[in-house]
Amino acid sequence: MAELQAAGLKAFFRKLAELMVARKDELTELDAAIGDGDLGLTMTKGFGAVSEALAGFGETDVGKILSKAGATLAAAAPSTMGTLLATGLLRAGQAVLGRAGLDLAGLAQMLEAFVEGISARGKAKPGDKTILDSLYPALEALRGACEQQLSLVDGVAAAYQAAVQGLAATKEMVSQHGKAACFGERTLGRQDPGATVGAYICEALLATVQDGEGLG
Amino acid sequence: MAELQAAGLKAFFRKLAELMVARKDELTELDAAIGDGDLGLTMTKGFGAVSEALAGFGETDVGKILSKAGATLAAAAPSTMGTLLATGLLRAGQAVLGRAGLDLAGLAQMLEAFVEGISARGKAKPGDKTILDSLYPALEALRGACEQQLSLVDGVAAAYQAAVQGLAATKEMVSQHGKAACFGERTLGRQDPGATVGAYICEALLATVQDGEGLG
Amino acid sequence: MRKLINRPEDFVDEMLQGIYAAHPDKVTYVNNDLRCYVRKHIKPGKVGLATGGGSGHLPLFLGYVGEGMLDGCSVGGVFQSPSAEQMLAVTKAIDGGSGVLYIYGNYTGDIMNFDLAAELAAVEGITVETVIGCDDVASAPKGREDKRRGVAGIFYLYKVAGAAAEAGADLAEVKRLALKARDNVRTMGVALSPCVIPEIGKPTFELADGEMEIGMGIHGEPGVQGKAKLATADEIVDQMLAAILADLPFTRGDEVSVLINGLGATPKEELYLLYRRVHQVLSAEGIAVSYPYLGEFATSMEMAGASISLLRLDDELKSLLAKPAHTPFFVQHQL
Amino acid sequence: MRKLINRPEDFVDEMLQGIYAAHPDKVTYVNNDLRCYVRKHIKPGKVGLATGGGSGHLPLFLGYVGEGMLDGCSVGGVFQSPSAEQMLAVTKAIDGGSGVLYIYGNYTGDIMNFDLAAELAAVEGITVETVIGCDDVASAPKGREDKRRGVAGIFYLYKVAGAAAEAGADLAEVKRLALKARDNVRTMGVALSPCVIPEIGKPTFELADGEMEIGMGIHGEPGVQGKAKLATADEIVDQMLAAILADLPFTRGDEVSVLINGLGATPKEELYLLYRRVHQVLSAEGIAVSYPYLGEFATSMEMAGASISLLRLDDELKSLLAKPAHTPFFVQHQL
Ligand SMILES: Nc1ncnc2c1ncn2[C@@H]1O[C@H](COP(=O)(O)OP(=O)(O)O)[C@@H](O)[C@H]1O
Ligand SMILES: Nc1ncnc2c1ncn2[C@@H]1O[C@H](COP(=O)(O)OP(=O)(O)O)[C@@H](O)[C@H]1O
Ligand SMILES: [Mg+2]
Ligand SMILES: [Mg+2]
Ligand SMILES: [Mg+2]
Ligand SMILES: [Mg+2]
Repeated sequence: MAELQAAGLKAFFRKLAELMVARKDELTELDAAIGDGDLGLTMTKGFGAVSEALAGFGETDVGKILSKAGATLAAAAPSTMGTLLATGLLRAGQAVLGRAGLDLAGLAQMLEAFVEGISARGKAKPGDKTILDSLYPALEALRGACEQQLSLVDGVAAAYQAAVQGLAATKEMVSQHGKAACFGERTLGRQDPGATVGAYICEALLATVQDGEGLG
Repeated sequence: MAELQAAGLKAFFRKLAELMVARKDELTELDAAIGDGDLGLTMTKGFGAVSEALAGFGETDVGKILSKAGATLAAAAPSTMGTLLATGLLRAGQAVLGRAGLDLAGLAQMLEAFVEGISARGKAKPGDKTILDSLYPALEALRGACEQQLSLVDGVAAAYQAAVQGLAATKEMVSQHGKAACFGERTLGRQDPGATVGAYICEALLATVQDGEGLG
Repeated sequence: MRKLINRPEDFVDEMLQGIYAAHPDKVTYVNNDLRCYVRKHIKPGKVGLATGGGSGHLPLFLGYVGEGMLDGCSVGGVFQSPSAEQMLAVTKAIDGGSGVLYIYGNYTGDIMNFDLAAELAAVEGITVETVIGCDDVASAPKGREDKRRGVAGIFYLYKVAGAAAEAGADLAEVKRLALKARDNVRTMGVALSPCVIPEIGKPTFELADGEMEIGMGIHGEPGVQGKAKLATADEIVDQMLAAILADLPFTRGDEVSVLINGLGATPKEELYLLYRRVHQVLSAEGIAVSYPYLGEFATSMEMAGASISLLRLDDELKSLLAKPAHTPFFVQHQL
Repeated sequence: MRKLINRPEDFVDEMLQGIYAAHPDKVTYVNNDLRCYVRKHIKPGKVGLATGGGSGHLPLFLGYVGEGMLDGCSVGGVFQSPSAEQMLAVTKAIDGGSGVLYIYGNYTGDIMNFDLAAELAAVEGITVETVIGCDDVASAPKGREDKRRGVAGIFYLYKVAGAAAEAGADLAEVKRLALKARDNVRTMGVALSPCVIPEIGKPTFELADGEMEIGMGIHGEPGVQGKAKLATADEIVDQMLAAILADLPFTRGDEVSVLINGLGATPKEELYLLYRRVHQVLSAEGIAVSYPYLGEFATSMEMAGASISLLRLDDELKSLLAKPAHTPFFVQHQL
């Protein structure tokens, strides 16, 4: 079965960095509406730094690559989203330390640690209108795909679909955390900026496995 | 021959105060263009206070009325223009102290002291683009009218005409004093705000003698 | 954008270079990182006091580093948290062996990073305690103080804890006093104009000429009632004070310190005009004012507006507040 | 108008009421006129120092009344001179028997009124001397210093003369030192936005977003070159410093104090960014900086912009500058 290896993981972070640049204004606007408007800035800066740091990082252990990404992100984008994602990446790195590649089950294991890291640091729960609301559905879809023994591409596609649906559902939620919480009921009808980032992560992952680069 | 008496002098200050209110925006704009834009404010405030102070001032000595007007103006409008006019009024009051009325020669004497007070305090000379450029021509016209033995009304009308011409000529001058001096050549083509006030003074005086109120 | 800057992305570091150039005898940086800002001379044995937060609020946060106040500050990008790594570097540099107290504002990004830094400091054997400023009455209802934003009132936490630490109090005692200040301070703000983050280049929210928003936070977070027509200074003070007084509540016989804080573009003239009304209202309520502070204590760059903070005093807080302080941004003689 | 005020016509008096309410132990007024502002405690025998001028420039002018600086200030309407009557009342109140020195800015309205007041004071037997601040390089060419506007650099005159008077110098000596400070200070300003006089309600000149005017005065008087596209902070500093340095001239080996003054809406962040460049340029020119001052010293209400002043120091000026001062608006420990 196909595996995501070091080159693939690096390609993923590169694609994610490009995606953030392409969607910078969208993130800025979403965060300006119910936050402080810096998300476009922090995400492009943060993942730009990650992608750059990984370019010269000759490591084949996917765990170490994830940890490196987390540490770089923590320093480059110490915002709420940056720190949450960094914590998630550090945990994910721990969870898959020593591996040379991740099959669908490995990806699910990694995503689980990633999401748990974010939960632990942020103390939010699904329904609170945060990044968890796109990532949890993605994680569950990925688990389901494993049970159904789908292919890597189909599994990640299912996760991405779930993330997009979860993201859409944030419009019905009221923000409970961070700067958005001050906006209270006024966050109704608006898509959560952090959950949008969660969906982008799945989107970049899907593009990576579809491309097939770095898949062994 | 007709004389301007206490009631007439008070009527003059009342008319002048009304004129300032009517021309407030014009003065503000003129001073905003080559100064700090407060002339409309200071002149309405200053002559409003003078007119109010004189309303309850039961004095028949025209010299004392002028001094009272000067002291009131000094306290109520301590701007360049206010202080210059106040100094002029105090000198004018000294010059005609003890008189019950002013004929054309008396008016000329008063205006001479008024203009000299302004010159002494401000150290400007004709051509410097100041209030002197409307008041000096008015003074000279009044002196000429005395020599020609014109009537009070005709004499003051001649003074007013000269003031208006002097005012128009300020457009060709470059400001040498006060805040306007910083604007240098850029004051060319613009009418001097202070000279405008000088012309208004003559205008109010003409309206007063034409009205005939307080003339004995 | 009406700003005196070079490249927007250099804004924070060039500002820091200016500060280090102007005050080389008072402050410096560690870890080879301009954003790890510390006092030049660390007193051995003294409890270390650290803060940190986004840039764009001067004199908040780094401006309170100095004699009688704080020892170090990690400096973030504009309106962004500094990193846990930077906080850790500052913590290590200012630890005089008696532990370090973190005092910072209640913002998710900062909390996450300071928590991470504290975990890492513990690994290095440094005891860290935390007190989070949450004085903004407008940001959450009474009973949910833990959800409230930290704004200008944090000045009092710095001043009180700083004076105690300077006098030799231990970590537990300094923390107790910082908590006491935190529990007794309340703030309300009003904004009259937005501000512009240099790297964004346009305002992230609009406030038209003639509008105001009472309760707005220092990053443009919304207030309780949304935008409204600009009222008179007296009406605004009355409305803000009513919310503050009811919240603690402050009552007849209380003694308070008042802090009138300009958000950036508001002239001192207007701050004194606000104080005039505050003084009238408090006098009428039978509340005595000691040690009023007026000026810019926590800004949002060029935002127009102001905040009012009240600290309820007792003898202990009062004597700590009165102690001298001397930083590049804040000087106070013994009161 | 984005202002926290009540009725525009009450702006000045309500501001003063706020100041007297906040600092009752330090300042008061005489002649039953809020605008006759004096120190609470007048030292017998000390030379009295008085200033005065229009409102809208806080901390200029009244903010420098206090220990180690001035004794009294007559307060005018916004951008308007106080009256000779008010100046006289202040003069009489602060005369400790050793004469009074007037220090104020070079504006026609003020000069006329102060001259009138000095004539009247002489009648009352009070010796008055006058020193007029005229530091603004942009307002008239070299050789016509007497035509130059007084701006932020007047702070140095107050500080130096105030320290000398506090130390017991006589009137001639205090005047000599004020003149020495005046002769050694030069300033250039840059404006990025207009300001609004409350009673007028709209700006008296326009400066669009993205424009600047180098050399503009603190009432919006024009600069030397008119409006221009907003340049970078470094370019602006280079241009302003070039004019200042050439004017005195300041040369290699000189020691200076630098004052970076915000005009009202300019954040402290930007002032430090300017200082960074000033420090670089002066270092390159071989000019040493002692005692930099950064903050708001002479404002135009909510105008955006800044000014740079340089005072050339000698031992005498330096030691007077270093002396402590303590007013409600300016606090300095011994440097
Ligand atoms: N406690 C939390 N747990 C998980 N996600 C959170 C939490 N608080 C905020 N978020 C997410 O962070 C997003 C905002 O991120 P960011 O712009 O980095 O915040 P800030 O600018 O306040 O630091 C929100 O849209 C939300 O999805
Ligand atoms: N030295 C002077 N002598 C006579 N008139 C003067 C002098 N300086 C200025 N002025 C007049 O004063 C007018 C401006 O008055 P005003 O607005 O009161 O000045 P400011 O606002 O600067 O105090 C100018 O238009 C000019 O006519
Ligand atoms: Mg944000
Ligand atoms: Mg004027
Ligand atoms: Mg942020
Ligand atoms: Mg004026």
